[in-house]
Amino acid sequence: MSKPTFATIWLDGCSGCHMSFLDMDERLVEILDQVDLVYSPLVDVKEYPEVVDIALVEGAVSTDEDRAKIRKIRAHTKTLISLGDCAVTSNVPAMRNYFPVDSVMKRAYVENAAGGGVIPERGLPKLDPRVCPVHEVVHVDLFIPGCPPSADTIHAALTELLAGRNPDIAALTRFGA
Amino acid sequence: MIFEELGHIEEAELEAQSRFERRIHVCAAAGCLASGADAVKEALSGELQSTGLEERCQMVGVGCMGLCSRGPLVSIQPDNVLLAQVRAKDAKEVVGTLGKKPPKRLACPSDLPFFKRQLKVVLENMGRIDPERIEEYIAVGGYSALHKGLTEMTSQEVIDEVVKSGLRGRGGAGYPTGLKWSQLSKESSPIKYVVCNADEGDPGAFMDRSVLEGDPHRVLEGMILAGYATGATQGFIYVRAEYPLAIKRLNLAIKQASRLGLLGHNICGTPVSFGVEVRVGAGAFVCGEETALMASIEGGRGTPRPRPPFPTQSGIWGRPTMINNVETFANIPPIIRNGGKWLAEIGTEKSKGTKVFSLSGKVVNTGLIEVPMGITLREIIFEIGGGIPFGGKFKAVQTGGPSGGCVPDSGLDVPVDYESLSHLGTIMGSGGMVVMDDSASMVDVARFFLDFSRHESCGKCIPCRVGTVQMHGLLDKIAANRATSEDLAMLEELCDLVRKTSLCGLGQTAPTPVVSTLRHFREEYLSHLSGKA
Amino acid sequence: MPTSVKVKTLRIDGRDVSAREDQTILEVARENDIWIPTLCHLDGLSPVGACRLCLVEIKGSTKLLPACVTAVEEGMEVSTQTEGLESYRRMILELLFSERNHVCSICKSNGHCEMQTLAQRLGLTHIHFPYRYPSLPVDLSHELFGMDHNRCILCTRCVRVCAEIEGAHVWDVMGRGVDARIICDLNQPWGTSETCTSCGKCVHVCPTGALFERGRSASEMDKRPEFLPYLTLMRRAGGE
Amino acid sequence: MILPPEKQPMPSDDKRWRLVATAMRRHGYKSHGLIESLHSIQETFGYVSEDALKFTAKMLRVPLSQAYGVASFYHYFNLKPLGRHSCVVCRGTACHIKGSAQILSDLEQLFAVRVGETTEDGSLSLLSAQCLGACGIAPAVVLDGVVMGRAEAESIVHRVEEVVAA
Repeated sequence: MSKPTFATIWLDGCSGCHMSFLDMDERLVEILDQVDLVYSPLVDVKEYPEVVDIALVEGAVSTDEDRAKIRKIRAHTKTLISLGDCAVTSNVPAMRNYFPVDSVMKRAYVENAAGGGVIPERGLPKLDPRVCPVHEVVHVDLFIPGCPPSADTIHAALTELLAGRNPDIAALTRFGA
Repeated sequence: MIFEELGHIEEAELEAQSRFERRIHVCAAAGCLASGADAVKEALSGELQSTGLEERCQMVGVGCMGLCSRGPLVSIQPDNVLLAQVRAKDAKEVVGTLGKKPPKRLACPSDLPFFKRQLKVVLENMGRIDPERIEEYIAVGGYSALHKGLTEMTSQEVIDEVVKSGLRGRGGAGYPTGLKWSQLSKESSPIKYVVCNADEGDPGAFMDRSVLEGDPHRVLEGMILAGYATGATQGFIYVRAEYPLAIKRLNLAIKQASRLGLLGHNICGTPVSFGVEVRVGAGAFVCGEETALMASIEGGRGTPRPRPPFPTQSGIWGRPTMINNVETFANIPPIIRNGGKWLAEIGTEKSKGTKVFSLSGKVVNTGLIEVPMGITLREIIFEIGGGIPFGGKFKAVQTGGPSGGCVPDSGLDVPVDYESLSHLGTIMGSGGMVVMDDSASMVDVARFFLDFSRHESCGKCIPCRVGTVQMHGLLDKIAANRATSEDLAMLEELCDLVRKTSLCGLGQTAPTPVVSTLRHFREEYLSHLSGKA
Repeated sequence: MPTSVKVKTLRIDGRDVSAREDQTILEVARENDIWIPTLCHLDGLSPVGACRLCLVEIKGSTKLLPACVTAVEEGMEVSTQTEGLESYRRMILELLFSERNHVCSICKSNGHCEMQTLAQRLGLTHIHFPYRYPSLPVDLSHELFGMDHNRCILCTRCVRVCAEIEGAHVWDVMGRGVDARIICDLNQPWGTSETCTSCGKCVHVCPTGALFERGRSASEMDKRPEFLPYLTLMRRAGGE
Repeated sequence: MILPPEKQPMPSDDKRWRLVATAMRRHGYKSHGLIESLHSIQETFGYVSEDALKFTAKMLRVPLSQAYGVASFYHYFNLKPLGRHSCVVCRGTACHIKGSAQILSDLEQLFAVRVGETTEDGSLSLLSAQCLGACGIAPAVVLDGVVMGRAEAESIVHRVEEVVAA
């Protein structure tokens, strides 16, 4: 029987959760023995595969692009996991929610730019008025909070899942951990 | 004054009244005043003067006559003529036809089902007496119950009559009044309080307002009897600030009663003492909840506290306190006058007496009505209320305000009492009854009440403070056709949470409008779910 | 124990326990190592029964009752950990998390927060109610302390400790419903308060990162509310 | 030294403070007279100012935060001065069923003001009440203290416009 397919996704987050994932160090090898990594910022695949068994999502949903992406991913994923506080609670990215989008853009591209910047008109996904956690957009099967969840947590959760069990996440991690 | 003098006042007043051939009653309650009753009264007085009839015809501003939708109302006694929608410019014609056939366009038959189907106990004096004159109240038998109670009955006997009457709290929950009274009477504290809850905040309700404006002495009489029966010597009436006329008339009534010695130390020479103070609310619905009301009387934020201890154990300033609603107190004088058994003969097995409702919304006759318990909603809406205007179709009737629910057509033939309304998923409440025709959206009705509840939540406990806001958000989403079936599930989950875990009655009943509309009109919710409506 | 105090026996989660008649269910449960979650309650402050986390089931009663204010009764049968209660408690906590902006990762009290710990203990891994994201201020006008309204859960411990223990009554609650907020004096910046004694009691009874000592960074604000029972005990002893 | 309430200085020379002080005396300068005192302040000055709150707190020996907490809890109290005219639209059930929301939104639009606020030029405060208890004549609107029943959106808005312009 072929190995389950596995993906990691990076939405609006700092990539810390991916770093933590990599922090599993040699245990990564052990995990990768059991799964087929088919899609991830860590590998060079552009198209999301037709069927993915397990996907870890890092980051909140902030833009129209994120929204479209996570919808598509959801449709092609069996077990979708929110990894880390940005995906689970929308965390720091959502701190822009108290300000209107145009003032956020102005702050980032004009006021904070050396020598008077401009708001780029192309190549930027459109910011949603409100950043939200992944489960407000699509159904999520498992939540692993933490900022970031530790490598141990990720390892324990994946090991349990791969063994066909339901991991007791609250025993492993919490919001802000 | 001693009690025997009440008789003199009564005689003098009747004698004074008999000098007039007629009395013209102009409704001076809030509804008719807003329709221009003041100007009508002035014009009629002027007309009487200029025609020289003022010696023969007495002008009286009276309490609510009930048919608010046709105000300003004028009645002429003893001819038993009722005139509706009278304008100041009609004065000449009205005075000109005194004793004759009244102007056709103004005449309102007094044998309308609106009047005939009612049974007036609490409202017996409404439209008959000038609420600003204690003499008129005395002339119709006012304070005779107090006389009887204080001189012929022990306090236990007063309680016994209230128990016998089967009277239940008219503020909404229907707690047996006699039981509450005996609980307070058993408390040994030297200081006890009796409170009249007149913080009628349910949107769609104006029963208490009408009683206070139209017959304030009746409420005072009920309170003094409660004080005597329970051993309390101080009373408070907590009225909402939105009712300035009621406040004015209450204060006037207290002044008049005190002057006659019916309030204060050694009432009419008896050892009984009882004082009453008016406390004015300030726009917080939650203060209708008894522990919040007490906090407000103490001068604080009107936030409820957990019960027990119940107010009868520890209330205002830690003293035993009994809180009854306006209408409950208004029921007391006739119970003492006629005996508890008399009231117990009216109504159903478990709900005795009458109930005052304020009928409003999409119904032909809006106004204040009093009906025997056990009447059906259909009789109220279609006979008394005259049905739906403009040939509209009945959809639902909302009772109990933000704590109550909607009854659909299928529930209209159930007799009105505490239990049957509760089986229908609503409550008796304090008596607000809002009729809706088929143009009403039930999701919108639920959303309206949740909007109310979230604004009126005091914020003390989490389920009510945040739960009502989340529920309102979900209802917004449903109304905008953006919700999914998960959202609906979340809404139902919140209904259960807020109902079961909130601290006070406001929170515990806040989900009722949603639960009841979901129960009777679920398909309407479903039709709003995304992609479907 | 004075002879006038009667002893009552009751059952909590199937265990027979005895209690003084003036004790609450919460007190007895804690004495017997039965855990009931609380947030607004704090030993030494008057109980308010507001957070509703300590609701318990009592046999024969259709209502759930707050353990923190419900007195024990002879023969009472209390259940503290039913499936229904657990679910309500989780939902109440979820409502709290959704109400304001509790960004745990960058909170001074991260790792020392009662709400965060409770969430973990109750098995909460996400908030399924939509977040509200209200725009709330942070008051940094006091030279020693700060107040972040984004993290306030309106438990009113600060209000009570200041009024009941310190006697200054600097804090109170303004407005109502979801717009209610803790205020200092006449809704003014803390630093301008004429009544604050800068004692810091409010900071240390605050269960979350809403009140904090300035100069602390994320995760550095460890609260020490233990002074309170000690202080009240001493005061009571002094009064006797 | 704490002065007894009778000796407390008034916040200003404005004679109206004496009315307020009298109301406080009626309740024996007790803290339970707080709400009644606030009523008298609002009746006298039209709103409850910060000075008034400070004065009340001192007279009744109530903590400042408690005075503010109470004043802000009850929506009847205005903590800011009202406009020259005030218009209260009832939002009770009966009024809602009969279209009060439309009246409110029309007024909001016409005067560019949100409910609960006062127009920039201070000419109109647009307020709402949860229920005026005038359900029999719904929808009800109170313009400068005068109740208008069976209000039609168009005629009401017109009437408010007239009064404000006058």
